[in-house]
Amino acid sequence: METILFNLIWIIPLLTVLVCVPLSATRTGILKAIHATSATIVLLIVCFLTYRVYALTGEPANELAAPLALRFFTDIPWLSMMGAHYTVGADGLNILLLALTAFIVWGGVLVSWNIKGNQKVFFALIQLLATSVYGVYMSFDLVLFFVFYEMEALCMYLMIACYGSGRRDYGGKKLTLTLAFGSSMILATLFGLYFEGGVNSWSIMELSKVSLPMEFQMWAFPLMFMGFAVSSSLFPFHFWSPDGHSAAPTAVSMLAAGVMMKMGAYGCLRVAMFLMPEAAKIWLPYVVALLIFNVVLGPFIALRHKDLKYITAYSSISHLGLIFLGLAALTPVGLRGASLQMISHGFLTGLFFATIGMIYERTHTRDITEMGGIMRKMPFLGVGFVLAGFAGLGLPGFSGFIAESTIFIGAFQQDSTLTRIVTVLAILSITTTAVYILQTANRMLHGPLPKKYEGLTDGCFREKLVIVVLVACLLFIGICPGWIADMLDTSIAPIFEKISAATQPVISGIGG
Amino acid sequence: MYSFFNMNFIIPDILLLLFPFIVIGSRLFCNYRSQLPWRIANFGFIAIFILLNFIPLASGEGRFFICNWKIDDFGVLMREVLIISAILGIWLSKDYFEHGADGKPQMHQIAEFIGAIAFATFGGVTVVSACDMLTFFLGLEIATIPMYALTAWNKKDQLGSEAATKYILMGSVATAFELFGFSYLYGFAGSLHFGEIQQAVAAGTNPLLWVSVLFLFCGIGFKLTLFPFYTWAPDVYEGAPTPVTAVLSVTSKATAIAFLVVLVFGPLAPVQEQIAPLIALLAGTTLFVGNLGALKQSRLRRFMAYSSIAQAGYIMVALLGPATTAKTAIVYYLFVYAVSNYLAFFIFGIIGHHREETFASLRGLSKQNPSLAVALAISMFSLAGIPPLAGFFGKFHLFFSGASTGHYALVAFAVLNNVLALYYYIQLIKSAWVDEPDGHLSPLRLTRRQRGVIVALSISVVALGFIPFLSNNVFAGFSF
Amino acid sequence: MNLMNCLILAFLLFGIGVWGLMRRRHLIGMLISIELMLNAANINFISFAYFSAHDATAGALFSIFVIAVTACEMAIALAIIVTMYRRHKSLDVDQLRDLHD
Amino acid sequence: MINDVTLGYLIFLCPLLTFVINGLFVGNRNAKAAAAIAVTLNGVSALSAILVAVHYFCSTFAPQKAVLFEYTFLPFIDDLVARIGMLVDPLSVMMLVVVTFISLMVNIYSIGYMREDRAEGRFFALLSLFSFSMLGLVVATNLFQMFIFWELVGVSSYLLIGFWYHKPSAVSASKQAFILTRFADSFFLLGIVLVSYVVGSFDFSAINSLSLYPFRTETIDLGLCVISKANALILGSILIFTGGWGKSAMFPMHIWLPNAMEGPTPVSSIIHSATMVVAGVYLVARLFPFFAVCGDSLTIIMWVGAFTMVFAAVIACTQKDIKRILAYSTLSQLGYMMFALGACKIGQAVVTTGWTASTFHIFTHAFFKCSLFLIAGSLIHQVHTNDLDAMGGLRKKMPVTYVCSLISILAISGIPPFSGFFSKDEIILTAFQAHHYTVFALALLTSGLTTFYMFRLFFLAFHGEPRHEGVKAGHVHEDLAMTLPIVVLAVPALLSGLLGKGLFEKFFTPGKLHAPVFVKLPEASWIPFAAIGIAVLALAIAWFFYASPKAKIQRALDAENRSGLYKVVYNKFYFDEMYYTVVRQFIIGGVARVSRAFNDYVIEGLLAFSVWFIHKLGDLVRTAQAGYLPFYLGTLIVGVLIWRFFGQLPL
Repeated sequence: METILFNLIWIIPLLTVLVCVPLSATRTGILKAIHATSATIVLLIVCFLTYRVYALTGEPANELAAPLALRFFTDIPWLSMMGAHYTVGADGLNILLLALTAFIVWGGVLVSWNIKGNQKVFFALIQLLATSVYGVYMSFDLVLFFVFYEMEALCMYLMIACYGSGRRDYGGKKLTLTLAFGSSMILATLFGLYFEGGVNSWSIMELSKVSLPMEFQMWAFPLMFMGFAVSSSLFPFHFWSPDGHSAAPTAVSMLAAGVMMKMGAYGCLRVAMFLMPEAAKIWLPYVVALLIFNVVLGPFIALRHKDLKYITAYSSISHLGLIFLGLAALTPVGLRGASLQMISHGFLTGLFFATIGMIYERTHTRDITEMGGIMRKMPFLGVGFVLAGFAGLGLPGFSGFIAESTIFIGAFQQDSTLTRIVTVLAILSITTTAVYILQTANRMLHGPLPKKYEGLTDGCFREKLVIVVLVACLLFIGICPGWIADMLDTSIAPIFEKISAATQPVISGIGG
Repeated sequence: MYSFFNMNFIIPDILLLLFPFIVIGSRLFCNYRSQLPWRIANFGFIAIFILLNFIPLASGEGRFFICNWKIDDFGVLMREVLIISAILGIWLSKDYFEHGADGKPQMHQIAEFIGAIAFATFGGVTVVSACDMLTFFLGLEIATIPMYALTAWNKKDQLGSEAATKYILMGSVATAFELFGFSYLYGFAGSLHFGEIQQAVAAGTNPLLWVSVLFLFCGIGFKLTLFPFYTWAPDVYEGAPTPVTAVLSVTSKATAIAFLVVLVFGPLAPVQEQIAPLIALLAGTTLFVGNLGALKQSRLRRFMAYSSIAQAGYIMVALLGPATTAKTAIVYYLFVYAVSNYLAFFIFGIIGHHREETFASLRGLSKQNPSLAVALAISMFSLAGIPPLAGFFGKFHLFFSGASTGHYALVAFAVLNNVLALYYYIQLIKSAWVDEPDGHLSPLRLTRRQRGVIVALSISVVALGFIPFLSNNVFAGFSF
Repeated sequence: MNLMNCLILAFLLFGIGVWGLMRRRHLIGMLISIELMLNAANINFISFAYFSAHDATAGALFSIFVIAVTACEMAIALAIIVTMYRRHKSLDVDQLRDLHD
Repeated sequence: MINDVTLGYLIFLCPLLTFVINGLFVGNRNAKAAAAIAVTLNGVSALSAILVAVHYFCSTFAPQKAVLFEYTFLPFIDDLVARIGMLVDPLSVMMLVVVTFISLMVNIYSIGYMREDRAEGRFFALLSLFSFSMLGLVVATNLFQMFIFWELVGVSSYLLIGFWYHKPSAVSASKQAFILTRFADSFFLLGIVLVSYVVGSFDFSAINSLSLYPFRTETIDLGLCVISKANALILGSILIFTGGWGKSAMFPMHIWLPNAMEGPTPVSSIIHSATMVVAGVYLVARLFPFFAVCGDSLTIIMWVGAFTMVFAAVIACTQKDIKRILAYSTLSQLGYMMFALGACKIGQAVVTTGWTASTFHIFTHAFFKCSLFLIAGSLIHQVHTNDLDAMGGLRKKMPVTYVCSLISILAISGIPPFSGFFSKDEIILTAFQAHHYTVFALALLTSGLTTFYMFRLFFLAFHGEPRHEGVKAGHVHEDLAMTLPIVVLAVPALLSGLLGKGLFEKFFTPGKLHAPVFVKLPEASWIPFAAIGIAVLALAIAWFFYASPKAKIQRALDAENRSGLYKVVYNKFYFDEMYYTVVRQFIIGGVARVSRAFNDYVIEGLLAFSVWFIHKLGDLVRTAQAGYLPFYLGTLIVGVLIWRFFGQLPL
């Protein structure tokens, strides 16, 4: 029963699209009603399943899915010629990411209520995007995983270029092509994994049981890690995200920054590091060096920007840098911190982009120098933005603080010189984050109100609902993180076992 | 020897051989305006397609008809691809024989047109079922010569005749290369029969063999538009009438790749290792050059020419794999490619009915006719190889076959080129979805046939990919 | 009079064909050069059949077929050239510059 | 102690409840209800705090530590567990009483002060948020909990300073306060991470009870350098102190505190004088045994405190904005507390009297400084300006306020028997006994300065002729809601020293120390008299300049045509300007601009170049496609040659 529900998670959005095909594009009311309902249903299903997974923590899982402890495990032969299966399952890590996705999708549908243009197509594309993201987090078969992973490119360009604002075609192309570039790097290594693994299976669990030849890992790991890192905007592949986010419509920014940028980090952890631990041990200490840009310079760049979405994009870049810091620490605490940061930053940036979109709908500008004092006119949205800001600068009580402190402590456990330096820099750069967030909030919300904004109105019920729910999530994780930490720890344990078991051979030239 | 009764597997081929004569002959019994040839053509092709599906597959070595006409799984599936291509081709061309915008039809003599297409199809069939070089060569010629005629079908069209001239001149040179290659191969093996050639090759090699391989690859490289022999393609694709371009891009490519498959996994199978580098180089250069050429195109058919050049490169990647994998991958990809390509060409045909076929005339399509725009996006993303559309799975099979013998570098290169491909396909989608139309848009008129075909093709492009049983059947064959 | 001489002859013929193809600007001339190349292949077949091949008839047969096939190919080519002549009023390949990027 | 546990919960939950109710439900719709809720619930919390205190000090259990309740918040690895709990020992109990009592007073006061304000509900909500966070901070059982609430008080202070967010000055002041403290906190966090990594625990009990000897041998790689874990701990202690450095606005991170006076006066009185700013001192006091073993970090603390003390006092002598005068005096008093803790170190040994004195001074200072701010607030409420120019002659109009302010000012000046005398005397004594004679001298000097500027304020505000139309016209009255807390606070300002002395000497010790405790202290019974003498002298000078019949008030108030030195002091040594230049020119204009340029030109440039390159290749391919048939035929021939030579066929 629960297994069926679990599989419905990605099927329902697809069905919604099919249901809406015969409807005429003019009947937007019923269209939106259908989409909102389906998003809500999925949200409820996912929340229920998350609870179930939490309740089942520690129970013996399906032994077919060993070494991972997967619930709702489904495994059906799919493309027989290549030995690809339809393999899905849930453990603590991906069910939480699914919950995050469900929340963001739900919010995205609600905030794009009166979007300009052909709404039928837009909502269909949102649902397709949702399908792809759900699929990525659910699937444990590499072909299935990749199919869902690449699907996003199909939706992203159309959504950004047709419904976006500003340099939408440029932004859309930049985003889509860069992501495609990343996923092409992944695809190239996937074949290697299959043929070098030699177990005629694309299943992550099966491949994790064999140890791949070292010389293969040495070139495949960086290729695959970078491929995933592209979509998490790790320096130097971060350039797509500011332009993409600023061009995208609100819902797409929410989805892209909220959940799609996590897909990369998730892939790094679940596929690259899990299947190629030896190479990970050798390469990751060098990857850390790249984070100096993300974590330290990102906030400074945000400081120089005037466009709200650019600021948020660069803050995302710095926050995602922290995820990689946690991954590169290669300690249980660090990995948990990284996963926590994925979830927390999802909600956080979703809230950010949601409020920005609502404010943009009213002010028709995102330039903070033109705004001011709008807190007086729309206190609710203003408070929402400020709370998002606080969560962003890692204020205790919000999830951001939990994730960041976990990452810092975890990364400090890693006793390698470079990691230490970057960790110290990262801890010290929380000040810069505070600077740009407060500067933005003050310029935009405080101070005297310009004449042209006298007529602004506060958020309507729908918008308030979205903000309240997202803030509630942030606070919930921030105030009682214990349970979420348990779920993550149980699902990270096998990955860390594999990594710690990996003996680290000395490769001449790289010199681990 | 076979008794007549269990020789029924040959019936479709015989019908296909007779079929063009029937169609053209039917002209004698009806007047100019009559739909009779068209009806016969539809009936005949569909009947042959259904008959083909009755042939049981997975029968190992395949069966022989007077010892040099072989019909194996690959052959049957290739026949199906060719027939589907022919059917779609004539459906696409039908509108050009009816009254166009200016009240006059754009093309004439539909019966001969269909006959030519049928001959070309039969040529392809001959290639896949040949067991000796002579049949092989004749098949190739039967497949090619009608194409020259088809290219120049519009006698009034200046570009058409220029294209045809370029095509036939270069085609004849390529034929000369092939013949030269064949002659050396004959000299090397002392026989025309593939079986004996294979034994000879297995026995040992000498420069004679390599010269012949070189010339054969160069000759077929022309038909398959490999680097640097692709130069005719853009001009011919642009000059020829749209339906002819579509047929060219599917049927003649299918014939050419079938030629290579038969050659590489037939007589040259023992030396596949040694010619792998050549194949890899051909594949890499071709897909790279094709993608580069397509980057900044403004005319649709020329654009499709470059895109099909790149596709040829992708197909070549599969030739590196072991026989079964490679054949499956190639046949599957040809199905997918035919469907996506024809979908695109149908849409271009509808656009081109009232406007000239350029990117600019696609503008505002999403406003004017959203469903057509969606179909266009589907076909383009499928050609670009974006999941969950069929094109992705087709490419995935190709790369899988290429990677199975460890050519990771080539696969990586091909996959990276996909990004380039995505770029220019997105350019086309942009002009249909994003760009605002400048001035008044002439209305788009879809006949019932067109609408039906477009819906059917769109659905199959979406479905062919991830519906698993289909990929199984492509492998195991449609056995009723 | 041995195999090698014949092969050299064929190769020379082929080379002449290529040379003519490159040098000529007149379509008919180019067609003739192509004919030379094709016949070079024929010579190869016949000489292999005569000297080395154990399946001698096949080579001769092949060359016969080649002659037939080339004939109809040339017929089509000439037809096309005629239609083109109607448009361009010239047979100079340098005139064929309408189709290009 | 189940009873105490419930009381302990009450102490926290009441302010939290106030925050939730006022913030979410009552809001600004019903100001009266908001105020009523705030006062009652804070009253309950204050009452239960006092009950807990009484019960604790009366029990035989007294000076020991106890944990009333503790929850696991976030487990990291084995022993490294973040907990939320309630620690009870003399220090925390004292702080509980102070915080709850003062927050009650301030809530009552705010009823009057914020009466005209639109957003009264928000004000009360944030005020209760602050007291909740402050309470959480003082009862913290471990560094992690401390940091959590440390940040929360920071943010509530930010929100309250910027309460009038339409005033640009207030907004920028709040931003400055938050960012500066945040800057210090980043080092605090780093210190926590470092220390917890070395010690393997966040708990104060663990950190306070460790000695450096086991750590001398092991080393730790800090990236730039490899040092022994003992040195790492010393570094960590300094980093942790940096957090307190910023929060207590020690020099040079002091500038945010005077600017924070842009906030409503009740806020200044509770957050920026009585409670939050002493959090830095509290942190050091809480971790005193740890600091005591950590080499010279106490010495650094001492010098930072001592310098801030003098520096702030000097500036205070010239200011005209009464709230800023009080702010600088707060800085100076914090300096006292800080250096008292630092001065405990004599070589390797430690005297504990300084610790007692410092905590004692926290206690007394809270009351009189809070009441002084409330008084300032009511003055401002009457004359609608902070400027001493506009005041004067308020003695007759506001007699009660006058008396109360006299009490508080005598208290801060250290005149017996007022509370300030006892604590400050202890501090000065410590400095002398610990042989830090320079600091001792500075302390004496500063006590004189303190008396001087406080009485300057006093005389200029209350004596002389009215300089304000409103006062002249006589619509000045004393608001009950605002006067009541002042009066109530005047009582502890008067007596807390006298009564508290015994209590503090009995119970207040930093706990078990690993460093040798220095017991034999030199006798110095003359010090109190010296201190009093200096104070009286300063008072006389103040009287002579500002209150004596032939004092020239106008000239005293005139800041323009003065000597250059006076101007420098009057402009706070131009520290604000320095900060702005550094931030604007160096950070925003320098680092940020460079990093953005790097991103926009280098990275994007490389991207653009690769795109351009690909397009060039495309042009190459298309130029080959010139439609020239001989060229095409040529490609056939060339192709054969290419693959002949590059096709890797074994020819």
